[in-house]
Amino acid sequence: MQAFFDVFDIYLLEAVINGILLGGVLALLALGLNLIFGVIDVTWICYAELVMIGMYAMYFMVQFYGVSYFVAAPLTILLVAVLGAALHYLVIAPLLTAPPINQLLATGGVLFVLQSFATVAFGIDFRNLGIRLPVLAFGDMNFSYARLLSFVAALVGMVAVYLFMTRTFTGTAIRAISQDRQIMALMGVDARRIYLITSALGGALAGLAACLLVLQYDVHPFVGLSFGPITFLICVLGGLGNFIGGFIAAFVFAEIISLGGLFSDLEWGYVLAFAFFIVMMFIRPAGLLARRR
Amino acid sequence: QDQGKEKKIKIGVVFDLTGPLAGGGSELNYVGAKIILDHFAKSGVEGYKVEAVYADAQSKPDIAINESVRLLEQEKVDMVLGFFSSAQCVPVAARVEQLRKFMWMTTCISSAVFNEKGYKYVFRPQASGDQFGMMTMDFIAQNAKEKFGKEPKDLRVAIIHEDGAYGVDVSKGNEAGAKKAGFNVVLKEGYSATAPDLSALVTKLKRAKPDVIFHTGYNPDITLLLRQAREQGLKFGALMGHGAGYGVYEKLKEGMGPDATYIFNADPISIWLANQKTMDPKLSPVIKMVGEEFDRIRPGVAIRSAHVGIGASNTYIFMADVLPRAIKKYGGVDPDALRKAALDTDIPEGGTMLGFGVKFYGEGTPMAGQNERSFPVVIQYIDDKSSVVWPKSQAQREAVLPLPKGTTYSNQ
Amino acid sequence: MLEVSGLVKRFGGFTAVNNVSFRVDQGEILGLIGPNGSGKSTIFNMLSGTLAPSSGSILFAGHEIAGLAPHRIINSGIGRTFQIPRPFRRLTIFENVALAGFYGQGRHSRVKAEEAAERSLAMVGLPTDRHASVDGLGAAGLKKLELAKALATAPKLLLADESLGGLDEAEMDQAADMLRNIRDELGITIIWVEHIMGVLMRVVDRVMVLDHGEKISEGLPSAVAGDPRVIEVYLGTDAETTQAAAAEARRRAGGQ
Amino acid sequence: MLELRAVNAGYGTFQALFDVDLEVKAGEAVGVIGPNGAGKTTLMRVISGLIRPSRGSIAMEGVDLKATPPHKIVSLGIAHVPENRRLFPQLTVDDNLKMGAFMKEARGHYAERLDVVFDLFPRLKERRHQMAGTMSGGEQQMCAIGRAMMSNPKLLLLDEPSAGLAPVVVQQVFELVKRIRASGLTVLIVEQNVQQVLKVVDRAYLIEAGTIRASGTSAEMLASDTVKEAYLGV
Amino acid sequence: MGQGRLAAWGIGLAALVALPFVYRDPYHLHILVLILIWSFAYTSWSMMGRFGLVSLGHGGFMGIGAYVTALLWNHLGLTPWIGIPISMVAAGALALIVGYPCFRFRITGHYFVLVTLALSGIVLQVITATRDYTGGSLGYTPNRAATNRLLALQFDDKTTWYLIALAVWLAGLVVWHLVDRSMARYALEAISEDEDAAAAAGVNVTAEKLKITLLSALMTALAGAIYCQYQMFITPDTISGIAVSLQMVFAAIVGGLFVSLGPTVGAIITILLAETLRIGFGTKAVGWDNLVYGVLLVLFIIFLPKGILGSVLDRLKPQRKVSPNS
Ligand SMILES: Nc1ncnc2c1ncn2[C@@H]1O[C@H](COP(=O)(O)OP(=O)(O)OP(=O)(O)O)[C@@H](O)[C@H]1O
Ligand SMILES: Nc1ncnc2c1ncn2[C@@H]1O[C@H](COP(=O)(O)OP(=O)(O)OP(=O)(O)O)[C@@H](O)[C@H]1O
Ligand SMILES: [Mg+2]
Ligand SMILES: [Mg+2]
Repeated sequence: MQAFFDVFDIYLLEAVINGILLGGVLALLALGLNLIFGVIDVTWICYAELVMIGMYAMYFMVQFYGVSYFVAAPLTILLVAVLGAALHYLVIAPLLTAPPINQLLATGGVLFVLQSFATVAFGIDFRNLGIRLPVLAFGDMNFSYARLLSFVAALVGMVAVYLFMTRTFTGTAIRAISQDRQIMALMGVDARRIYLITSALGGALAGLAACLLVLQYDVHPFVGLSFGPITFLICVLGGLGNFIGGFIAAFVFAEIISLGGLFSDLEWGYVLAFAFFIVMMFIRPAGLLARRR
Repeated sequence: QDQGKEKKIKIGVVFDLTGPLAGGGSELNYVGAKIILDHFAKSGVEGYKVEAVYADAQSKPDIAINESVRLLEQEKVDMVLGFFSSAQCVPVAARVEQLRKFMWMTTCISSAVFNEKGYKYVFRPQASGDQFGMMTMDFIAQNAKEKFGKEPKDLRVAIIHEDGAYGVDVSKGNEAGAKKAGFNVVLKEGYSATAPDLSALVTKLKRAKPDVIFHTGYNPDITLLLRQAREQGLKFGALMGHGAGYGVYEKLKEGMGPDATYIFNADPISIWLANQKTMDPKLSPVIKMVGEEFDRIRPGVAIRSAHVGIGASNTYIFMADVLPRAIKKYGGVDPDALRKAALDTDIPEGGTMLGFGVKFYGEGTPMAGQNERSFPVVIQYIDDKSSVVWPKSQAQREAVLPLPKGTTYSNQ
Repeated sequence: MLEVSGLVKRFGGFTAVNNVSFRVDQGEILGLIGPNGSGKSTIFNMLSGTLAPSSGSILFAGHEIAGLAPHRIINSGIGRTFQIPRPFRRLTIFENVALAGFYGQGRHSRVKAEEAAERSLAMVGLPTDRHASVDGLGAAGLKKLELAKALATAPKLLLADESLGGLDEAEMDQAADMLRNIRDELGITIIWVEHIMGVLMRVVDRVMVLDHGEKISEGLPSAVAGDPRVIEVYLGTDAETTQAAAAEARRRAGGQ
Repeated sequence: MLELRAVNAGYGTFQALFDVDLEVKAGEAVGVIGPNGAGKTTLMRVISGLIRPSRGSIAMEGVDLKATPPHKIVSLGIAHVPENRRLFPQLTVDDNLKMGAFMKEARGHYAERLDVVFDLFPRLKERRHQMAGTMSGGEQQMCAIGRAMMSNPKLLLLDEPSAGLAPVVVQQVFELVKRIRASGLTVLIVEQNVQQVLKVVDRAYLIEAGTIRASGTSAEMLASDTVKEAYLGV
Repeated sequence: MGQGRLAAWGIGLAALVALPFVYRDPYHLHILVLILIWSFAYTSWSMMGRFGLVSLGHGGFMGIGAYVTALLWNHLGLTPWIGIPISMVAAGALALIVGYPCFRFRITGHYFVLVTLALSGIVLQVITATRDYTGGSLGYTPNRAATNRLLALQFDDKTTWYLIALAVWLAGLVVWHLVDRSMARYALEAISEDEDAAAAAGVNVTAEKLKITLLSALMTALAGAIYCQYQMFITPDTISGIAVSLQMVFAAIVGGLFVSLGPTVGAIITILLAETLRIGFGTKAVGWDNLVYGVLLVLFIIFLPKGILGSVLDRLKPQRKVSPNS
């Protein structure tokens, strides 16, 4: 019994809150992917690698050329947006009519390319932005500003994207395009343009994630591997294309990882999270928020 | 047949030049080894030409196996040398032994490589992982009373490690050392070096309130852990690192800024820090040469990483001691000649650039192939310099322990 | 042979089929009509197991089949077509039908399945050539393929959902004759959903009308065609042509 | 208003239309009839730009459609209700209608057009939040026509609008066609339902195996032997 | 199969069996053995992959095959001759446990891909977390047999391994052909296009999918076990987990999913390409090999979407009527 109560201490609370903050990071990552994977149904397996390139861009601008963080961030977002558009134009566009698995593979190839490009161009060193944000302390509990920032960015981003997708004509077209590409022209929609806009937007969100991630993580060519798979799971757990669902799913995942890790080895946190994902797929295949099927 | 005409030793060298381990120190080892091999290639050894064939293990054990097999069977090298990661050493050693070829490990430290395996052709001058772990524990044990003012049984220690061969091995040494010293181990946990979040581990550490944290990791997990530790307000008295990521001060500094000061690290000594007075005087010019070459290859590095020296020194032992003897005394560079020459090695303390001596455990002992005279030292980073603080014989200055008041992690 | 009672299907808060009961006798052709969205396809989906009913019972040849897995229902002798044809494009026409012949009859013998396929294809007038690809089929061809697949499962009861949609008039008449032949020659009982009254009324023995998921009328074609409620919600100004078709059919039936 | 001259078109190596000439004048309702696989749908697709003619010319009010990118053709006032409706099944009725008003020109009138469409199809207003894919066939057809009406077109292309609809709704659809053209809209309609369609159109073309076999006023067509022949499959 | 083709197969086979007795370069044989084992693994994957059941969980099955066999041998001294079947049963059981609800609840497409991805994630993490038994990320080595090599299924001789791998690979092809010519293939093709319609044709969708998944998982586990016995060393990263699963998908698709030898061609191409590039670039241009590999992969998939073998065969065969999708 004593052991049981030992668990309910201030640290548990801290772990819960840290889970929420990690959730912010994951939610931010999932946001752009949800747009690409969830809405227009294009598989960018290399999504986390785009984030990695964005992190390098931040690193070089801030650390190497002394650009201010706030100038570098929009430039990075722009850069990754262009990268996203290019990825679509060069790799996805020729494969739009091919089976989805081919998209997965082609972008898997891009994943290799980006990783080894980073290795070749930037070397294998771990790089660090060197910006040390202050820490928020409440008595014994401490929270990272960088994570709070990601949390806020994820929240604002989620609301903005949600409104964009539901309220604007372009947003509606983005949702429509995965369902019937051929007749988009009958609606007066230039399908190519919609794809490019969406890809650039997805890229921009990856860039945004990069700007905030770089405050918390070292950049190295393989940093994408730590986040890639989990980001995909979150999109699905929340319901493909469901931004609010994705947001919530990120937190659920993060809590499981955080609390699981507190009570046992860190890996069991992941095992739990993955198992939870599988079980949820059976219970709520259309996502956490889906009402019925 | 025509190999007989030209006397030549062909050495296959395997390190990780890409992948996560490359940045973790493997590449620096490669540079060190290459400097020495290039040096000997100029003059040759006892009339033998020296030719090195390099391969990249890409931080993957399977590739390391493949490359070793390829070098031995396709490139027809006479031996393989190098290997940074213990996860590669273990299977490659088994393979090489099976092929009855000669292997000289410069860097990897896992004791699992030799443990009860009874290898005949595999040798390692480097200290083994548990020695690293014991060393730091011993250091704290000897200083607990004086610096912390606590009895050993009241000293709270936490052992955390990445869960690869390397971390596991060191942590075993830590554990054994803690037991011997009678410390109160409040937490022992492994984690995967690629985990994207370590805040749960930090929270556990906070709850455990350790006086000393014994950590084994690569980068970037070290930076991640320490950054999250700072953000979550983890406090402790001292942080003991054990080589790998902790051996690369540049990275620590980049990731943690001023907080990198006062971190301890157990590693073979950096050859440029080793006490040259007690060292064989022949080695001084070699150390100087390696330093100059390194500066030429990597200009502008504040602290020459100990990894370069490890690669260089352990390669040097083979090239300068074992190889000449094999040729002169045992008539060639075939595996058996090399093996006999290696078993004959008897270098006293101070006879290598890393300060330790070399004598291999012989056949029939549980650690056959391991250097029984190697030991790591404990250094401390202070003001962008690293100084040996332990063992006493090598110490260059008094350790700063515990963390001074006012520093980020200080629990004073 | 089929006895349905109190069948209900809800989608969330919306009731697509509300407490519908009816029976179909051996060898009968029952016409199922009703406005769009009145629940006809939904009833078919429940009869064939594609959807599980929210409540109600379906007795087929004396056995309760409500909620059974579709393959079990098909194996017990109910075959269906889909309103919008769903061919398997990666298989040839012959393989499409042979597949149904094999699995629809309890996976007994491949030879028997292929024979069934040949028979069914001939019956609906599709080529029995083994290599013909589905891609070559037009709208009419696809409808025929649907029917051939259903027939190959050797059904006792056939559920035909809008077999005429998208056909031209000549083909409609052909298709209607085909359905009648199926009943006459193979003795298969049929429930037929169709909006083309002129053709439907000539073939069916009895008609059931749905509206908003409820049964609003049932009976002989001529009677139903005269039902004011049916005229209001479904037939509109078509009522007269429908009536005429029903009358003509009765006259012909009587004359035989 | 719309003029096709010697249009040839097809799919890959397969040619579906051979030298088709066709004309629709402003305010007219024109029907295209013909057996399955004759090329009616192909004709509609060529006009709305979904496939490009291999030869021949198409002009809408003097603008060369061959030189206009497909998504710009809607802006010229051509709205196409495709065969089998082709709704966006996972979007709500509302969103489907919104897609119909995607063009810059139409966005400003979105609210007005929505009223017009809901007036025509009150059922759509009831179901505006339902996923289009879960609606019944007839409801979907309404939604498809409504979607096309959202762009405030001058010329409406209808490809078998009555297929799969209940008789009352079929009548409504044809009523609607009448009303649409009464409001000054031009209509080109493909139908299998020859009897009905000839009641609402002014003129019709009979197309068979990719060529125009006959054309004339509704009355002429009803009386034509060629038409009877085509449908009796002689 | 025609007389000519039968003869061609026979001659090819005889040549393959004779190869190690004629050509003895150990490194090349080593690469050949690896190619054969991976070919078998890729073939196993494509058993279900070709029917649209894209699994990223096969790394998990392979890992179970390897680890269970090795653990049984090291801890209980159970010979791989019994250990391998047990490990296959374990993988099969896992496939059923995850597959049944997946198919029952209609988890398809992306959802299926990600559920299986999570599965291989779980297997990987469990192997890592139970490091006291499995060695964790460090990897694991089966104990060397002191006496009876055959009993331990450990051979130092490359020729023996080559023949074992060849036999296993052939068995894989035979199974592939049996499935290809069975009625089950029709059912699975149908299911992959439209489950409702397949069910309406009388197909027990869940059962058919389960059967092929089970078969594929069993074969993959066997591949894992054989790989372990040959390499005598396994780590979670190289034999299990997401990377391995992706590698299977890559190779199978690059080679061609819908032809029996496609996955084999995929294995040959990817392994040879990786080896050649790595050796070609060596330590001179670090990282470039993967860069080129990635670019080639992208180009292959864009320009040869049916896979290399698939596309080549397509070009050789007289075309049957194709029509662009509308
Ligand atoms: N999966 C579903 N989710 C929600 N509503 C549904 C679903 N399937 C059908 N419905 C609704 O149930 C009602 C009945 O549909 P059903 O398809 O049975 O009509 P129907 O009588 O076949 O019409 P039609 O003649 O147009 O084919 C419709 O209003 C439809 O929108
Ligand atoms: N996407 C396509 N690819 C290849 N051939 C096609 C395609 N679409 C139609 N066809 C062929 O073109 C010819 C004309 O088809 P189309 O769809 O225009 O006929 P239709 O008159 O509309 O017939 P229906 O009354 O059945 O709708 C047919 O032979 C058809 O098989
Ligand atoms: Mg229906
Ligand atoms: Mg048509």
